Amino acid sequence: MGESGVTPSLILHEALRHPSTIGTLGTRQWNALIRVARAEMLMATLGERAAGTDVPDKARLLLDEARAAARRNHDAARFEVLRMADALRDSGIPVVLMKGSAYLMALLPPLPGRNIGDLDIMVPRESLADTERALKGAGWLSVKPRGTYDDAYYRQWMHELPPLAHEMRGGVIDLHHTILPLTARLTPRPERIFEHAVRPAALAPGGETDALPDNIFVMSPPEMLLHSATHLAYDGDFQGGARNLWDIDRLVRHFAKAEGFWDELTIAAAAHDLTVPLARALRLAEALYETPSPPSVRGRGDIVDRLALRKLRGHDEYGQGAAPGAQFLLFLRGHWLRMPPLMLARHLWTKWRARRGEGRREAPQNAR
Amino acid sequence: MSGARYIPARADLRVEPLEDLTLVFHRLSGETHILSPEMEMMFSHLPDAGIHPAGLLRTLETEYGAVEAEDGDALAVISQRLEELAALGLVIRAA
Amino acid sequence: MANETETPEGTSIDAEENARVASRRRVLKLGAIAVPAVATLSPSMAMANNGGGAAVSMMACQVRIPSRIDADGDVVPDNAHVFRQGGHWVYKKDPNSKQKTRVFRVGSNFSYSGQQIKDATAGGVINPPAGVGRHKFEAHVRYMQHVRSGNVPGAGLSCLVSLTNSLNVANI
Amino acid sequence: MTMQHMRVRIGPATFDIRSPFRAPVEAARRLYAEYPQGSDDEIFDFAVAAVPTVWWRRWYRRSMTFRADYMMEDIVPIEERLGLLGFEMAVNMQMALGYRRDIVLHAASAAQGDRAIIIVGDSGAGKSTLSALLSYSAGWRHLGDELALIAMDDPITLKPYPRPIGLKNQSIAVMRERVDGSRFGPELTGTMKGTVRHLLPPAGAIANMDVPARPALIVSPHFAEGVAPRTEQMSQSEAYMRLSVASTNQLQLGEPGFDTLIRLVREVPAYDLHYSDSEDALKLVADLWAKAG
Repeated sequence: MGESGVTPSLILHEALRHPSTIGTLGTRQWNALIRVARAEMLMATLGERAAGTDVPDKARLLLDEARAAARRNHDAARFEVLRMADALRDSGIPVVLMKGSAYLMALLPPLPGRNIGDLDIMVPRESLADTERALKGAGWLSVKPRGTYDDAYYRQWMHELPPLAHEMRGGVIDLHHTILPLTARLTPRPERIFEHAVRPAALAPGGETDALPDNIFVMSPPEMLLHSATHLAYDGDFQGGARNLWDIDRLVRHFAKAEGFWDELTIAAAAHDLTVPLARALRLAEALYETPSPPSVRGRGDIVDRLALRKLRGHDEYGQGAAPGAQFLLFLRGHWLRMPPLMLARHLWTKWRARRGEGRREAPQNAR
Repeated sequence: MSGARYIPARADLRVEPLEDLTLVFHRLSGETHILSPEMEMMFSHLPDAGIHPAGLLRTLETEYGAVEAEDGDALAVISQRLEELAALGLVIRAA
Repeated sequence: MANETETPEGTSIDAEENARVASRRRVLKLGAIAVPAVATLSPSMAMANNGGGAAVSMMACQVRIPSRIDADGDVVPDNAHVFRQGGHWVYKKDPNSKQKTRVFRVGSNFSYSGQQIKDATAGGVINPPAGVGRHKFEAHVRYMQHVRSGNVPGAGLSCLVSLTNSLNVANI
Repeated sequence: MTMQHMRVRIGPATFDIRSPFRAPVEAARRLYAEYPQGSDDEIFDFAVAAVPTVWWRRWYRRSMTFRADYMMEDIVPIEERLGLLGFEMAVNMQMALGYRRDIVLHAASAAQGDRAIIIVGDSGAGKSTLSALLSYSAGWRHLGDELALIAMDDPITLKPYPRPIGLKNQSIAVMRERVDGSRFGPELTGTMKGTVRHLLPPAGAIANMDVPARPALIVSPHFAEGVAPRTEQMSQSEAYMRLSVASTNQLQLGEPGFDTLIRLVREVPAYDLHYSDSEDALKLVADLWAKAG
């Protein structure tokens, strides 16, 4: 890899952008590509992108293995959405599917190969208690974080409740009422998201999706993109950034086909006070995947972009991060963005103490 | 609760009776359910068009002569069992 | 679970079988409402378990305890002479020995739910469910450990598996 | 950082093993000397690395942790002298978590001709010992002591995964009486499972590691002091549950995984074995094997 100056991360970004190029990779580059793709949770996505490309047999085996796993994951995620929708069917509460589950139910382009984890949903803040009650009536339980600090912290400061896990299946729902923590200095307007929400079938190519009750929605295209961008730019340290930027790339290329999309996006970004994170996400997506966007929306690069790119491109041939300095600065930045300084100090102190205590209790028997 | 009609989700399921118990694989969730003989018997008597708990009780009474519950009301047990199946996605509850 | 002698075995019962069953005019006896009748093997729980094997949902799990269990967790034979001594029920387990073994008695339909057992053995410490004495519960855990390794037939099948982990931590 | 580095293939999977610590990689090289060594010109399945817990731990009070393709965050740091054990653990974890081409079963297995026995059971139930005895005292071909790979084909086949056998505590002496010392790895004391020593399978098992076998018998050993030897047949649904729960990935393989296990428990009889002595265990297996025809 050293010979061409192409880092393993760049091989991955290039492979996703132009899958036909992987036909020319040497064995050593293949090994590096597989490691980085696994580390970035993009192995199955790569498998879907490279479906028609001629690749070595062993590579095909490993890519197909990942694709099959992602398809199973999609079935299971769809089941969780349907169970949740069933539990909230009679409540009349508008429910907005977020991230992976929205791409899944509206069959949007980030979906193929994308791993879908917990089920993230958003309801109006005043309906949180009713939603929680309805889900608990249908078998979901509050996952009690250890100690009261965490529970209180979630409820007071975060943009979601403590996670709910289903008692039988273990599937987890994260219940949100806005798209950023209340403590963050930006204040998006959740009510606007509910006003503009659309039915999943309205976005799906061909309009064919699972039958969902009338109260299940996804965000409008501009707001779905804004949420993804905010998530990337605000979720701490750009961990998993290659995957999140891939989502953004796919959404942009798909939504921008519609007349007037960039204008709508600009208006929505201003209304939610999210112009800055949107611009950053578009700049980084352009750097990684050549994602097209108007320069006026994208704005100018800064030091955070450079740190983020160092991290996003810094995986070695075993998929390990190789930019510890950038990593630490980004970690601090992530917490700084989300919390006022005094609270941040309190939070880190409490976390640290809890972790130390746990470490002491668990060390001798942690023999898994 | 006994007003609801329950429709078996047979198209989503693969039912495999073993010598002793019956296993049901649910394609969407990937879950494998192991039905007790009592549950299997109720499930296999659900018509494809669906049925109310009271209707299922009548079907079973026709077949067995009498249906009793260990702790009281047979209709309550049947309703409860159908709800268990609905919670797992093995039957669909229709209004 | 329904009593096996009173329920049909197969899944599909054809007309002939129907007629045969109906002609016997058996009474179909359903199990107690509180005892779940499905055990579930779930992939998401397997994942949460981090690859260390699947978990069976604890809610759908019931172990019935025989009415007479001795302190070693063995079933007391029906013909054993059980008598009171020093405030306890005891019997001579080995007829050739003078040693007496304590016997714990429960009603005919006594069972534990998987959740009860899990709660009672959390953290590797025995903490009996309400209403069950410590020695009695320990005897029952020993019994369940035998069941698990196949020494005693006839307990709830679903529990054999789901209990494995809970009982492992109970150092009895 | 200069890395020590090796590649080894075990059954269908090739592992890339590396570390800045010299000793554990050299120990792995010695242990795996008879196995096919992967070449640099080959796409491998999983990478596993032993790295210092903190950078200065490379030199002072050496301890290591592990990085790999699939989640290794929870592994507690290991002293340098136990590094070989860490590699073994990390390699198994990759198969358990990342390998999806076959059903991965936490089980031992062995074959006579093209027919195989699957040995399932909890850790400590006697799987490894029984499989070591079968291959060294009863002439069976060793297929694996820890993970069995069940191909989701028709007919169902078992793919060998003949890793070195991880013997623990008393079973080390049991096998040491029967097998020449040259086939043993170093004695690792004070591990979380007591003393561990690896025993290389007979050379034939390694040479034939690409030859599959068809499952013909499933047993679950239960070693206990003072019990009379006996066997008890499992019902099909019980066998299904035992296998499903012993699998690290079957539930995630969807309908093909379900289908394969259902066929397996319908076609292949399963038994619990109770014994207090290894000769009894071998006799019980021989009887069941004769019966399984």
